[in-house]
Amino acid sequence: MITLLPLIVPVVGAALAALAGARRGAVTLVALLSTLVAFVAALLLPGAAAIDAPWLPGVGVSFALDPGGAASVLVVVVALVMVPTALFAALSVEERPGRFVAWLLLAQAGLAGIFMARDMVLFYVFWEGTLIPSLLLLGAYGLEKRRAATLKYLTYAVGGSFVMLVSILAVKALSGAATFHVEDLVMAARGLPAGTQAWLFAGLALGMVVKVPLWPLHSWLVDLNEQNHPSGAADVLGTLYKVGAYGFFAWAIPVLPLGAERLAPLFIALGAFTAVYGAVVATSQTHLKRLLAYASLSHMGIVAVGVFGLHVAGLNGAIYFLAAQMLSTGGLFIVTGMLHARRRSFDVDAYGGIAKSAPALAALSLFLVFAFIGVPGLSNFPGEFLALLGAFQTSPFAAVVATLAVIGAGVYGVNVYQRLFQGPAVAEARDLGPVELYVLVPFVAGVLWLGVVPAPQLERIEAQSQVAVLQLADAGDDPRADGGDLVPGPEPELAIGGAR
Amino acid sequence: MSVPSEYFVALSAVLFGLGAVGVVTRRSAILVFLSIELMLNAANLAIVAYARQWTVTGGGHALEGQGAVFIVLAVAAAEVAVGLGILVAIFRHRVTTDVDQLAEVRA
Amino acid sequence: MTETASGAAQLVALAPLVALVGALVNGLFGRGIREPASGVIASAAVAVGFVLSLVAFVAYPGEADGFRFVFAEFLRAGSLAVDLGFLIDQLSLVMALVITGVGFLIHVYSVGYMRGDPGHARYFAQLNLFVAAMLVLVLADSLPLMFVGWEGVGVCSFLLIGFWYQHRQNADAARKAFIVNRIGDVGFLIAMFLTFKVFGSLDLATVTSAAPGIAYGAPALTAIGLLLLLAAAGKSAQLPLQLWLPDAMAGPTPVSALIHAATMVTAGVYLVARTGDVFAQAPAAAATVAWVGVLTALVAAVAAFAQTDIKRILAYSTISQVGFMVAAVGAGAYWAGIFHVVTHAFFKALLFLGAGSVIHALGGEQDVRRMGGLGRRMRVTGTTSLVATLAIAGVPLLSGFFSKDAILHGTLTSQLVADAGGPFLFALLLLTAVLTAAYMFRWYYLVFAGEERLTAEAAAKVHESPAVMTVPLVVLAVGSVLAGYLGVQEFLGRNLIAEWLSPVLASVPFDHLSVGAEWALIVGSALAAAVGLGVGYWLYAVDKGRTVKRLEQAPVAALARSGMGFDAAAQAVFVRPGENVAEGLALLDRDVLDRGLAAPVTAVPRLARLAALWQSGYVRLYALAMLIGAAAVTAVALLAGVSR
Amino acid sequence: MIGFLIVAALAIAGGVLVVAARQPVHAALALVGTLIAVAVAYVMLDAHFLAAIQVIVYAGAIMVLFLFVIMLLNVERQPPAARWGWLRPTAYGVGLLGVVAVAGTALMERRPAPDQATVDAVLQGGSPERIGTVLFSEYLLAFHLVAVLLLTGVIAAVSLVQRPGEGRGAEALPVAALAEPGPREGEPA
Amino acid sequence: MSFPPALDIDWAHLAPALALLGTATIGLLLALFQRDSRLTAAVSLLGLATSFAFNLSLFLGDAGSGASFGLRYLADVPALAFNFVVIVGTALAVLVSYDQVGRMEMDHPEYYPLVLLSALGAMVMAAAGDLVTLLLGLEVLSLPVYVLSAWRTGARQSEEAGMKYFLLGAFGSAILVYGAALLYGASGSFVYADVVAALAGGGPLTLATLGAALVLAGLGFKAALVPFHQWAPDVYTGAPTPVVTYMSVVVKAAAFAALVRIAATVAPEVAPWLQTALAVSVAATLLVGNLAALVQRGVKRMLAYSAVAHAGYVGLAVLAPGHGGLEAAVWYLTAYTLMNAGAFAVLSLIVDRNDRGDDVERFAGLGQTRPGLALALTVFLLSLGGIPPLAGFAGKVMVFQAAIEAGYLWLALLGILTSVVALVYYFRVVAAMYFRRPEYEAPAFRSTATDVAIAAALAGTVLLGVLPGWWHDAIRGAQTVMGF
Repeated sequence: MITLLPLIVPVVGAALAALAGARRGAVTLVALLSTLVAFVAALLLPGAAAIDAPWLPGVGVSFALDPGGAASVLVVVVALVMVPTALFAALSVEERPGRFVAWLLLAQAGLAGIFMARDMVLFYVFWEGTLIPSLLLLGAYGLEKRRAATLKYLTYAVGGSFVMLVSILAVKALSGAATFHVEDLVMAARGLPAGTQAWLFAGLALGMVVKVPLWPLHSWLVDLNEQNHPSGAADVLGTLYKVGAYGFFAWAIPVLPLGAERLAPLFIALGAFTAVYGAVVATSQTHLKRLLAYASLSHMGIVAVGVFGLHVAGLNGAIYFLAAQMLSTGGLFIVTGMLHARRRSFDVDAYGGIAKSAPALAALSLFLVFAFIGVPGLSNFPGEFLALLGAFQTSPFAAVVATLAVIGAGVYGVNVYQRLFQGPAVAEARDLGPVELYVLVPFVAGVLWLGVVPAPQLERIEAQSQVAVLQLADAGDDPRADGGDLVPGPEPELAIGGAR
Repeated sequence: MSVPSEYFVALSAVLFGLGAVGVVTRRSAILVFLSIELMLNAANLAIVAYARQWTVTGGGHALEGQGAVFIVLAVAAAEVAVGLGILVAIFRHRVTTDVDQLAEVRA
Repeated sequence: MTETASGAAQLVALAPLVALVGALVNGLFGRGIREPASGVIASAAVAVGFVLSLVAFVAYPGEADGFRFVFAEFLRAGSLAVDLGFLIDQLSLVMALVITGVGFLIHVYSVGYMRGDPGHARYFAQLNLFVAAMLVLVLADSLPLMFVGWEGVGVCSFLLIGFWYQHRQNADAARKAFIVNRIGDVGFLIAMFLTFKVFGSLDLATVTSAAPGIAYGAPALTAIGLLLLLAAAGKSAQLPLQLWLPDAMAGPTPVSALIHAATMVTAGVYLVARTGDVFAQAPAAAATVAWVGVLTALVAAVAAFAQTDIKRILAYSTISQVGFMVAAVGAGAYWAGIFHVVTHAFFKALLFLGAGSVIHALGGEQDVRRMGGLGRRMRVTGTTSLVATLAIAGVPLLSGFFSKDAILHGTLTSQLVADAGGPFLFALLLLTAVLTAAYMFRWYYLVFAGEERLTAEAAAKVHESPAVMTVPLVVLAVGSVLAGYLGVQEFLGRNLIAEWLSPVLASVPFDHLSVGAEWALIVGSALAAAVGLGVGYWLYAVDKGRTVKRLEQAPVAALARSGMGFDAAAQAVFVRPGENVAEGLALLDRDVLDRGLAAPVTAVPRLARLAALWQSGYVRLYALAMLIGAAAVTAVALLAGVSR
Repeated sequence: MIGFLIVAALAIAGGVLVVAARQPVHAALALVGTLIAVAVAYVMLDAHFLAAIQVIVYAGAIMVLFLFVIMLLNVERQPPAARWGWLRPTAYGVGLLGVVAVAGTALMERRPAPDQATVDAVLQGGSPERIGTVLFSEYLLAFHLVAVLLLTGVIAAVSLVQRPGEGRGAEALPVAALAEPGPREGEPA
Repeated sequence: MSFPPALDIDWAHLAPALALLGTATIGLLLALFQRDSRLTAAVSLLGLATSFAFNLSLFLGDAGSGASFGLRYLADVPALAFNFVVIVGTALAVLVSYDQVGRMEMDHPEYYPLVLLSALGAMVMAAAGDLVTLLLGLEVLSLPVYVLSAWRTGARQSEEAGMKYFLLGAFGSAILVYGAALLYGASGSFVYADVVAALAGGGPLTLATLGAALVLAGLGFKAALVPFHQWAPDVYTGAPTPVVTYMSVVVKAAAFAALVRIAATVAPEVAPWLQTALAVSVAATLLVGNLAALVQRGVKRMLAYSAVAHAGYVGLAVLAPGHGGLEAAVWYLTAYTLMNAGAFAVLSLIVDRNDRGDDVERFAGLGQTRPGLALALTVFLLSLGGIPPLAGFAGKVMVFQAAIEAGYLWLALLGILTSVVALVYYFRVVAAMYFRRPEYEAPAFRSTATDVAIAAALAGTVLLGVLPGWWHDAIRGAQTVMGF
């Protein structure tokens, strides 16, 4: 039952929020209560029981949810992020806040489903179902170019995911698996030859790459963030919804290990390139949200590098990074919303030296920026570090390239902070109000939590990444399953290319 | 030695083809319709021809064909009723049976 | 590893926490804390840390090779296990003592220095945070945790350099420091990745104990060494990443003293010493380290001559002195490097604090050309600065002499770098020692001696600093004199520091010098100081700068003023092309990639219009389409039938 | 065989006229001819009852209805094709292709014709009795459905033509239509 | 076969159809005395309910004994399942028509009886076990629809639709009849089971293939498969919206009911290239339907093309009868009926009394002015686009799964790629409703009956989407299908 709560509570909340409509007080109350309840429910997940009920038995689809593994981390983080986000949205969306919050909450339920689903079609259901709220948020509440952005988002997302759907169906059909349950697929797909696996993997990857996102299929993200509602709450959702890497982690790689090995060089290269590309482009941006978009693209590149290193540390780290960046990136998007509320602009040049008039805002922003750029002790570091470390064990070159993004992160992170908050005080801005402070505190708390005590979460993630690792080990029986080889192994790129 | 049934079928094919060509080439709706009647007749001829052929396996198959022809005839009659009805109803407003005038909804 | 080590030694593990608590108190409740309470809280936190370190130091069984204190698990992935754990051993204790000891004095000093600044609480919070991070750095039992402290001190450095952020150049300096440090951090990160690949662990103890088992000169070890060197170069301002340190003087002077002189910039030295076992097996890497150190020392010393800012001179001096240390650890004389860290912490902190005292007295004046003769009006500052100057110059019997001599000795006798030009290392360092004495004389003379060149308003304000500032000066001066006796060369007495550190440091074979040679070395070292001071005296006190004025016209002088042109080169080679690439990529992303990907998508509607065009509206054409469809099927049927 | 050829020639000639005759009435009359020729073919194929039905119902009743409507609506001579010169040859070409294919298939898979004795024995000349038997046994459901179909057809036709308020005679309508030049219902004014 | 054959007459199998026939008759009689067609509508609904009840009892009963009339009427699981689809689709159309026939000035007493007779034809088609019954069902289905398309005499678009539909429909029927003739020639029977038996015994294969091909072409016309589809967009555009509501779902369902039966029985016995030809047709249908829909401005016409496209999706299932395609087709058509009828029901409220004004612009701001309507249409369109967790998604999964298992991976890929296009044009309407401000006055027409239809379709679309399993399980009894 607890397993279902992260799905049910937000849906109920969404219904209530929609009913509350324009009554801001009621909407705020609903937003706060439902997200808090969902958060508490999410905290209880690790002990909850898995669910496996028939759903469409004739086709082999079951309603299978497992709250363990990476889900127990990701769902909790999503629930945590949604508490301040929904609250902030309820307070700062001028028109029809009820509907805005309702869509946010619906998406929250969808995200929980994505992470918990253990049936591949069910996974797809949540994956795709979450798209609609985020599309509607963009289209109905965005800025003036929102329709073009929506269309682009739709085309990218659906174009990718529909092909993914065919691949999902084909995996079962070609492997002869009895159902779409992950266990069945993993067992049955082992019999598929590497070539078939590679094609199927490529099909899955098309959908997932779009939502990682990786270069060159990333431009929807930039437009999405630029055109979303200025509060930034919708961008937080956009951040949470970058679930492509999770798709690779939980589905594509364990189910199609040979395909993964064959295509890993391509995707790890794309990931490394994306990491550097995003960081470099971010340094030249003056639009706050575009900057964050590119910067977060860079993060996703590192996540992809971690995943496609196909090493246990990299897989753990990538997923941890995925969870962690939800907090830092989400928090920064909320900060942009707060800035916009003060000076009605996302242009960096409209600001300057406002640390003097708004010291608390400056301090918390700086904190989040440091978390964002991966300063150790804060949320992003453990994931980033492990992702790169893991990838390095198998693909040193890609990992080294991706690591260079760390420099770019330093540049854009510090740059944007200084241009906003430091220098001569050319602009005034009021400091954080009490509610705004409460909105940012969960982000800060989360950033510290994930930054200082990552081990429990990492262990839970590893429980799931072991599936992938075991499959990879069986498929390729090379020492990648465990990083503890003392002697440098054979040239890893060759090992990947030489998958049988 | 009687004429092979297939010769009749070939004749029916020719008639059917003529009917089909008529559907495409005739502009008056009523003539289009006439061509369709020709096609139905061709089909009937084929059935009758094969009905004789299927006497080789006994009565069931052969008579099944001739019965079917009877039914197709009825179908043709019903179609005529409805078709001419539509034709007349439309002619009231259009004063033409030119099917090329029926192209306002397109693309 | 003695797990049952004395409980008291573990107390040092609490030191970072205490500092962190201090930082939190000032940081969260800063608005409610007045002066000098903020400074007192911060100083007390560091004082407690010092006491804890001292207790631990005293309680530590000297023969032990360290033990761990684990708070919690940190990172877990596969076979990788990193704890939030401290490695308490001889080396980390020495470093902790220096950090908390010198740190405490600088905190106290800051109470006076920062009086009246509206951001005092923020200042002390950040300073405490720095101490905490620095302690984590030196106490960490694994490379990742060390990296936590490593980046932590970088962040604090960034915050404190840009403390007065409303001035654009301060903020710029902070950014520069951060970004250049990040380049070094990349080296650190990749070094860790490689370390894990080679050793299967990131535990310092595991790595250092496993390193000797790996083939001497293995490429992987060399690579790790070079990457660690990159990290060290970033943090310790070594070539070619030294360019951030002079700019970092934009921060408050006590910050320069603590972070950019006494502690943080020596982290690189600590890192190399800590991983000495790797370098001991990787002679190429070790030699590179040594050469980087030597060249840095030389280049920075030259640059120091041309500076006119009281703090920038010291900054280049710091770079140069850290170069000495790096050369030492590169040559395998780890204890000598650490020894110099300790002595340098005293006299360089003292120099900076003295400079701060002067700046404070002059109301913010930093140009040595508008100083002079201040020693007469600021007796304590002048005297203590003189002690420090003599110490850094390497005048015998003062601390700098001993540590510098140890370094020279080490580079000359190390077998690790003998094949890589060991004697040249020695010679260049000796030359640098001469230069050091000379430019330090210049510094002292221009500020404290000679004629007064003060502006009128500055002259009116000049006063000796309050006791809260001068007492730390005196204490540091005492340290600057005495610290050297910890490391007296063995043939003269007990080398306390070398003995203390020997259980934890890598052992590198050294040539054994005869007593005569030892003496010759000592004399040479002393002579270097003497020559340097003499040259300085002649140039500035006797010649009254006339020769210097002529020399200033030479191109090399301009080069030296600009820090040997590294800044311009970096601008031209990295910064501006980088910016252009970023702009270009952004344009490409928006205008080319985006449109290019959109092209096939926008082609779809065109195709669609074609599909709709077929829908002509004409019944006869529809019928024709049907006919064609049916006829095609029949034709296929016939063909298939015939071919069968 | 000669009989078949004559019948075939007549039927095809009628068919060609249906497709090609300028005058709609001529086309309809040509179809009558074809229908009668087909009826003769039915006789040759031992389907006497069907031949009778063909002549009486089809050539008689249905074609009369057609002719009546053609007269009623005063369908004009088909004007020469103003456009789509390619349409006619294409249609003929495609039609020919289909004819060749179907006829070819039929002839290719030709089976020997049953001897007349068998045919007579089984079909008994396609007598009404035999047809009736099959209609009320095998085609019982179909026979009922034919009833439903005819009912449906009648209702459908009547409902469209005979509407309250529009009950004027068809011949009066052209005038009415011409007297109504304004925008028609359903078009934006 | 002995002659005359022993007949296994079971009128009970015809009960659902007979209920419709009876209701139609009552409706006609009522029309003699009563001018208000609403009463007829109510009676029709009652009749549909009765039919539903009969069908349900048959469905829950022993479906294995569904054959009667010498295998010419097969009241088996798929047929009964299709009956449900027909009944539901017809009921929705009746509800939509309830207020609309008066508003659109097409309130003639024969309207509902004709709809019911047509539905009867659909049921016959679904259950037909031979080509003659099939032809009769087809005609009973079609003749009323031809007339209903032209129902608004005087409205040029409606006239044009009726005439086009009739001419092309008759042409299509003629092709079908000729195909039946050839098939008879090849096998000596019109009954599928006998055809299969004869061909399995080595009949003239090419002739049979040809016959089957022409039969499929004739049915492909009704199902609107390329290249026999061109009538559909024009007729759907021109015919009165309530009528389109009916025919876009029921005619299609009936055509596919017949198609899938032939595909499962006769088609495997003839030359395999026929399957390939069908696949090509399906591929073309997917492409043409979805692409042409993309460039439409009128929502009605867009939905018309989308209906063509959906024929392609069901076509995927028809290609894979042995791999779950049968139940996939039934299921998909169930979902399609609900969502498409729902969409047309909403559309009927938007268009003006002249059945015009369906431009996308008219939908601008509907999310504000008529939020309920907008929400419903959004759900229908997203479901048509295959977005989970709505019915259309589960249907797509089944259909694609069947196609892939039958080896048509390329077709599934093509289908999914065109689905992307589909989603774009569906979403354009959603975008107009929610992302734009109102540009026209909000549509003022309100109808409780239509609202009921919309609500029912909405509930069905969502419920079927969220809980797809029960209905799929119910129709999986198709293994016991007659003649299979």
